[in-house]
Amino acid sequence: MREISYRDAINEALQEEMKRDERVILLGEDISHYGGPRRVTWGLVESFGEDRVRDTPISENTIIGTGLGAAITGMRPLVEISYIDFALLAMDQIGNQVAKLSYMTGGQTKVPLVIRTQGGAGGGTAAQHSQSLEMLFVHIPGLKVVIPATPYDAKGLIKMAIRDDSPVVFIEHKLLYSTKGMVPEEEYLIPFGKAAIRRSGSDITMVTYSAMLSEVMAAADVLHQKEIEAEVLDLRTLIPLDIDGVLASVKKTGRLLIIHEASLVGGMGAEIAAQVQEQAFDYLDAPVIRLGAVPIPIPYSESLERLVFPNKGKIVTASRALIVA
Amino acid sequence: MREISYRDAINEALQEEMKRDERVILLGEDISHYGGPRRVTWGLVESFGEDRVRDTPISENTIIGTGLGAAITGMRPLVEISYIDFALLAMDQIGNQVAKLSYMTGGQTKVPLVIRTQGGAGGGTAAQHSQSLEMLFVHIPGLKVVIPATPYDAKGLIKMAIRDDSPVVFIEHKLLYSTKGMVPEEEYLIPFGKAAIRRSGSDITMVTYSAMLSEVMAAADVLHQKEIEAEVLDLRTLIPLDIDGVLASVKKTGRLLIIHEASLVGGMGAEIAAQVQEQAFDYLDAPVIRLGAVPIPIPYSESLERLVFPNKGKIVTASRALIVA
Amino acid sequence: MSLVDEEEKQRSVLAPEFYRKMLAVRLFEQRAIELYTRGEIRGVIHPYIGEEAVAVGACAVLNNDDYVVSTHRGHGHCIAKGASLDRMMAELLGRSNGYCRGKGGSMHLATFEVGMLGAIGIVAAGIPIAVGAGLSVKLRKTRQVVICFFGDGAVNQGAFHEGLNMAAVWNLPVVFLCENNFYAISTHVSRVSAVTEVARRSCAYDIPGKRVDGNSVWAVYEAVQEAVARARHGHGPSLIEALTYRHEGHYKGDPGHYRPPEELKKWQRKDPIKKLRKELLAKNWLEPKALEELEQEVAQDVQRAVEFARKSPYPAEEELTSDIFGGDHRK
Amino acid sequence: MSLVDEEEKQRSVLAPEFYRKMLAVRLFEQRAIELYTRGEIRGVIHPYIGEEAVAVGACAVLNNDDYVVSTHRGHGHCIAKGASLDRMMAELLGRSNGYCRGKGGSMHLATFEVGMLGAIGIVAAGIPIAVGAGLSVKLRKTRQVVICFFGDGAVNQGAFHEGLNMAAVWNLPVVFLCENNFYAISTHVSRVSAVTEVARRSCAYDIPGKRVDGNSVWAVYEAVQEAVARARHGHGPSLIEALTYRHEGHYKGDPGHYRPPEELKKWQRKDPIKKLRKELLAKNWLEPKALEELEQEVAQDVQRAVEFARKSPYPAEEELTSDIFGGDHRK
Ligand SMILES: Cc1ncc(C[n+]2csc(CCOP(=O)(O)OP(=O)(O)O)c2C)c(N)n1
Ligand SMILES: Cc1ncc(C[n+]2csc(CCOP(=O)(O)OP(=O)(O)O)c2C)c(N)n1
Ligand SMILES: [Mg+2]
Ligand SMILES: [Mg+2]
Repeated sequence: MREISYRDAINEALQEEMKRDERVILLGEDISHYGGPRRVTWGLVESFGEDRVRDTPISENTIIGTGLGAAITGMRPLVEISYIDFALLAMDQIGNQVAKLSYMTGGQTKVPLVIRTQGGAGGGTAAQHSQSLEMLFVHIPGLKVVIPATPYDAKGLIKMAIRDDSPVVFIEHKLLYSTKGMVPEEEYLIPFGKAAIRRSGSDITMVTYSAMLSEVMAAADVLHQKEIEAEVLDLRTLIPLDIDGVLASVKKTGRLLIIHEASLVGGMGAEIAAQVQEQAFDYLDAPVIRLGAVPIPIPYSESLERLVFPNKGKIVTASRALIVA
Repeated sequence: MREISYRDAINEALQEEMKRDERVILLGEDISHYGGPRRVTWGLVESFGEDRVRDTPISENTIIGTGLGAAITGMRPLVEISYIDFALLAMDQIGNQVAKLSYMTGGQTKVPLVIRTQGGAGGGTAAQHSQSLEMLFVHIPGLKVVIPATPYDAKGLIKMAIRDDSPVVFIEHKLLYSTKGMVPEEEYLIPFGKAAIRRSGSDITMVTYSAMLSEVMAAADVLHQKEIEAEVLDLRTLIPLDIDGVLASVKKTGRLLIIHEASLVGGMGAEIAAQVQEQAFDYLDAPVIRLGAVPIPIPYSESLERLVFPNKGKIVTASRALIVA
Repeated sequence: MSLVDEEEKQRSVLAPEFYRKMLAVRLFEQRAIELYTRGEIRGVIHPYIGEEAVAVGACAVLNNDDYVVSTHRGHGHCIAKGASLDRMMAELLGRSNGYCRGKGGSMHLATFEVGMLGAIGIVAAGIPIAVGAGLSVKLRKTRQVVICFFGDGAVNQGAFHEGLNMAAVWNLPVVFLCENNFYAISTHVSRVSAVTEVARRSCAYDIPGKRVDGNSVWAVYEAVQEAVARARHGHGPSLIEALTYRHEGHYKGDPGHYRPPEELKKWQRKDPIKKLRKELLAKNWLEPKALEELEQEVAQDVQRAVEFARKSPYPAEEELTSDIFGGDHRK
Repeated sequence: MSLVDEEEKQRSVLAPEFYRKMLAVRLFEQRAIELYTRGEIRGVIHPYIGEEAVAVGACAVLNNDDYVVSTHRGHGHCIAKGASLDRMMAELLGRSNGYCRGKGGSMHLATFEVGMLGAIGIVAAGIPIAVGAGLSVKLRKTRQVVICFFGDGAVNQGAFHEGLNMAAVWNLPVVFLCENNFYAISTHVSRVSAVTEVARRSCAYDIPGKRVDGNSVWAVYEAVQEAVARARHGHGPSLIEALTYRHEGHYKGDPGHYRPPEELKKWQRKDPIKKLRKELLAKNWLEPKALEELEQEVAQDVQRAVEFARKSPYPAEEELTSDIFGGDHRK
C-alpha cells in the first residue's frame, strides 16, 4: 500500500490494463503528450505510442461513435470526454447507439467500451462546465454507471470497467483528482454493484457517492459528537445499484438521507427513495430525505455557487431533523 | 365544442398563434408542404408561407440552435424534432444552451422557444424511435416540460407554451394523434402546473400522463367493478409539477400508484414517490408504487414490446395489491 | 485481348451473380411490402426498390470479413453483403431466429456474420461507427475495408463532417458511399444542401470525391473497386456519390406526392434491374432459359424465406431482458 | 485623391480608435490575469492576448445593433463590440452588477446591450445560435448582420458544418470568423484537420472563403467589411479565417509547453498592438504625446473597472433562483 492521488490511481490502472491487453486503446482530446486536461493520461503516450493514445479532433459525438465502431470490431476502447457537460454533444452516440447496439442486434455483438468523463462543480467553472449529469446515463437503459469517490475505488473500478463487456460510463469528479488515499501495489478489481460502507452506525443511514462523500463524512463526524451515529454508504456504481446494501442499512437504522451533487429533481435520490419506501416501508421511522442541488444552472459567483449544493452544514441539519421526526 | 383529433387540435392552435403573433415561426424537417411526419403542421405553409413554416436540413442540433438564436433576437420560434429520440442529437443546444442562456446571462435575455417533439412506443418502431425521454428535460434545470394526453389539453397547452417566455419542451405521443376529444371553438389557454383530475375516487390515487392515461382509465373502470374507486390525475406538465394536487389526493386516498411509459429507473415516478413519501408520510397507508417501462431498449417484436410497458392488467394487479397492503 | 474485351469478359462472369443479388433485393422487398400491408410486419419499412445497383455493385467488391454500415433503408445492403434471406425475413416478422432475435426489426437489421454492422435508424449516425471500424482495422492491421452507406439527407448532419474529417486525418480504410436519391423524406436535396453535388463536399477533407450513375451496377462497382483498393492499400478514405432514385415512397405508406410524376417515370425507365436484364440477354451473357431459371430460383429463395420466417417462433418472455449489457445468450 | 491616399486617410482616422480598443483588450486582460492569480477571479479565463486585431478589426465594421456571438475566449469580442469595462470586470469578479449579475463569469460573458449575445463555453455551439440570429434578421428585415467568432478547433465540430450549410442554403447575413491560432488547447491544427486552411472549407458550402493576416487590424477590417457588406445586401454568408496566435497558454495556468519557443517568439514579434503603435507614430497619425495620453486613458479605464468591480456587491441569496425560466428580475 502507498498513498497516491485519485489521478495517479486511474493513470496506474490505465498503464496496467494497456500493458495487459493490447486491444485497449485511448481516444480523446489532448490526451497524448498533454496528458489530458486533468493530466490523467500523463505519460501513457510514452509507453504505448500515439496510435493507442490518440488525440482526436473536437468532435465529441464522433469520438464516442469511433469508440463504438472499434469496440464492435475487436478493440476495447476507452474514450475520454473531458467534461461531462460535453457528453451532451455525444448523446446520440451514447444513448441511441452505444447503449442499444448489443440489445438491438439480439446479442450479435458486445460493446466493450468505457467512456471516461469528469463532472461536478465547486471551482467556479459555471453553467457549462460544472454539471453532474449521471442521471442521463442511469435513465437510458443499456449503460453501466460508475462513479468512484476514492483513489482505491477509482483504480479498482476503472480496471473492472475496461474488462467488462458492456458499455460503462465512468464519471470522475474535478475536485477529487488531487485527493489522496491508500492503494495497494498488487492488482485488484472492484466488482460493480457493491456499495462501500464508509462508516458504520445505527441511527441514520446516509447514502452518497463521488465528491459528496467527504461532506457526508464530515457531517457524520459532527453528528458523532452529538451522539448520533450515521452509517455512510458510498454507492460507487449507480448501475448496477446496490439496493440490497441500502436496504440492509435502512432496516437497521430506520432513517435514510440521500445526498448528491446532481440536481435534486429526478436525481438518484429520487430513485433510491422510491425503492426504499417501497421495499422497506415498515422499517422507516421517518420519510426518506434527499439533499441535492437546487435545480438551476450552476452560477459562476462563489457567493451563489456555494448555495447550490448540499454541504456539511445542510447534511447535519437535515439529519438532526430526521432524527427528531 | 366539437370533437377533433389531438393532431388537429395542435394544428388549430398553431394556426391561431401564428395569426395572432407574426414573431411565431416554425422550423423542422418536412414540416411545410409535407405537413410534418405526423401531419401536425399540415396546411400551415399555405397560410403563412415557407418563410414562417420552414423546412430544415437534417441537422437537429442546429435546428434547435437556430431556434434559440432567433428566440433571443426577437422571434418566438417553435421548432419540431420529429422523434424525441432525435433530441439526443440536439442535447447540447437543448441542455447546455437553451436551458441555461437566460440564467447564465443574468436575465439579459429570455428564451421564448418551444420545442415540439413526439415520443412513446407501441407501434413496433423499435429502439431508436420509441423512447420516452421526458426525464432528460425534467432533470436538466431551465426547461418547462409539457406532455398532454388529450386534444383539449394539447391545444390549450401549446398555446400557453408559445406565449411563455421560457423554453418549453412540448412532448406529444405517437399513439395519440388520431385520438379525438371535445375542444371548444373559443380561444382558451391552460396554465402550466395544474394536474387534471380525470376521475374522482377515494381508495387509491393514480398519477399518470400522456398516452398511459387511457390504460389507467381503463384500469380504473375495471377496479370500479370491483368496488375500488381510483382517483386519476393527469399531470399534463412535469415542470412545473403539480405536487400540491398529488398530495391533496393522496391525503384523501392514502395510496398512490404512479404510471408512466418512460423507463422505471430514474423516471418521473421516482421523483413523485420521493416527494410524496416525504411530504405525506403519515398519510400513506402503503408504500407508493411505480409502474414504468422495463429498463431495456425497446424491442421490435410485438411479443416482446408489449411486455415492456404498464398496461391495464398490470395497473389493476398493482392497485389491488396496494389496496390489500 | 484488348482492355475493353477484358472488361467485357469480366462483366460477363460477374453479371449473373449481380443480377441474382439485385433481383433478390427487389423480390425480398416486394414480399416485405406485401407482408407489411397484411400486418405481418410492423413498425416502419423503407423500401430500397430502384436503388439495388448501389448495394450490389458496392458489396461485390468486398470480402466477407470486410465491414458495411447501413441505414434505415438497409435491406439491400444486408442481402448484397451475403446475409441469409431466411433470417432476415424472420427478423422482419419479429421472430426469435431472426438475425436480431426479433429485437431489431427492419430499421436495425444487423448481420454480423457477414460483416454488416447494423442498419442504424438515426440519420448519419452510422458514419462515426464506420470510422471506428476503420480505426480498428488500421490498428489490427488486417487490411479489411469498411463501406459506410448513407443518404443525401445525411450529409447535412454534423456526424458526416466529423466522420469524414476524422477518417481523412487518420487515413482510415473507409469508403463513404452516399446514395443520393434526391430526397430526404419529402425534401429535395436542393432545398437543404448548399452544395447539391455531394461528391464535391470531399473538397473539405482533401479526399477523392466521385459522382457515379447509381443505377448502373458497373459504374458503382468500378468506382467502389477503385476506392476500396485505395483504402486497402493504406491510402485512406474516399467519398462516392451514387445517383439513384427510390421507386416507392419514403416508407411503405408514404404516397410520395412531393415528387413530380414524370420524374418518377423517368427513373422507372432507368430501373437498374431491367437494365441489367436487358444487357444480360443482349450480350448473351445468359441464355434466356438460364435467366428464367435464375429468376425462379430467386423467387423460390424469397418464398422459402417467408415460410421460414412464418414458422419461426416468437421470442419468449425470458428473452426480453437478455442481450443487454454485453450478455450473450448464445454462450 | 488616389485610391491609395483615400485609404490612408481613412486609416488615419480609424487608427487611434482601433489602437485604443486593442489596447483596452490587452490591458483589461493583463489585469484580469493578475486578479485571477490573486484569487479574485475564479474558474477559468482564456486570454486573448495577441489576437486583439481580430476582434477590433471585425467589430469596427458593425453597428451597435449588429450581433456578435463569441467563444470561451470572449473578452476581446465584448470590448470590441463596445461593452463597458466596468460591468465586464464586475462580472469576472462575480459581482451582482456584472453583466450577468455574477452568474456567467468569463466563460459566459454576454453583453446584450451592445449586441454581444454571449461567450459560449461549448466549442462551436455559438455557430447555430448565430445562424438563428441571422434567420431572425432576415425575417424581421432589419438589415442587421451577425459575426460569429470561433477557433480553429471548432471547425471539426458538427455544428460548424450544420451551421454553415444552413446559413448558406438560407442565404443568411452571417459572417463566420475563424480565429485560427493554430492550436486547440495543445493540439496543433495539422494533427486534427484534414484541411488545415480553414478558409478552404467554404468550398463545401459554396460561400466565399478568405484567409487574412489576423495580426493586421487592417486586413481583418477590410475582409470583414467586404463580408458584412455582402451580408447586409442580402448576398449571404462568408467564411473568413484570421491567422493569429495567442501569447498566453490556453487558459491562465497552462504553461503552453506544447508550442516551440521560437514559434511563440516569432509571433510576439508580430504583436498586433506593437505593430499598430509603430504605424501610428511612423505615419504620424498620432503625436507621441497624444498617443501617451491615449494609453494613459486606457490604463485608467481599466483601473476604474477594477475599482468599480471591487466595490460592487456580491449577488444576494435571493438572486440564486431568479433569471431562470425567462423571468426577468429587472422588470
Ligand atoms: C437524426 C434523424 N433525423 C431524422 C430522422 C427521420 N428520417 C428518417 S429517414 C429520413 C430521411 C433520410 O434521407 P436520406 O439520408 O436522403 O436517405 P433516404 O431515405 O433517401 O434513403 C429522415 C429525415 C432520423 N431517422 N434521424
Ligand atoms: C464541445 C467542447 N469540447 C471541448 C471543450 C474544451 N475546450 C475548451 S477550449 C478548447 C479548444 C478550442 O480551440 P479553438 O477552437 O482553436 O479555440 P482557441 O482556444 O484556440 O481560441 C477545448 C477543447 C469545450 N469547451 N467544448
Ligand atoms: Mg435521400
Ligand atoms: Mg485555436
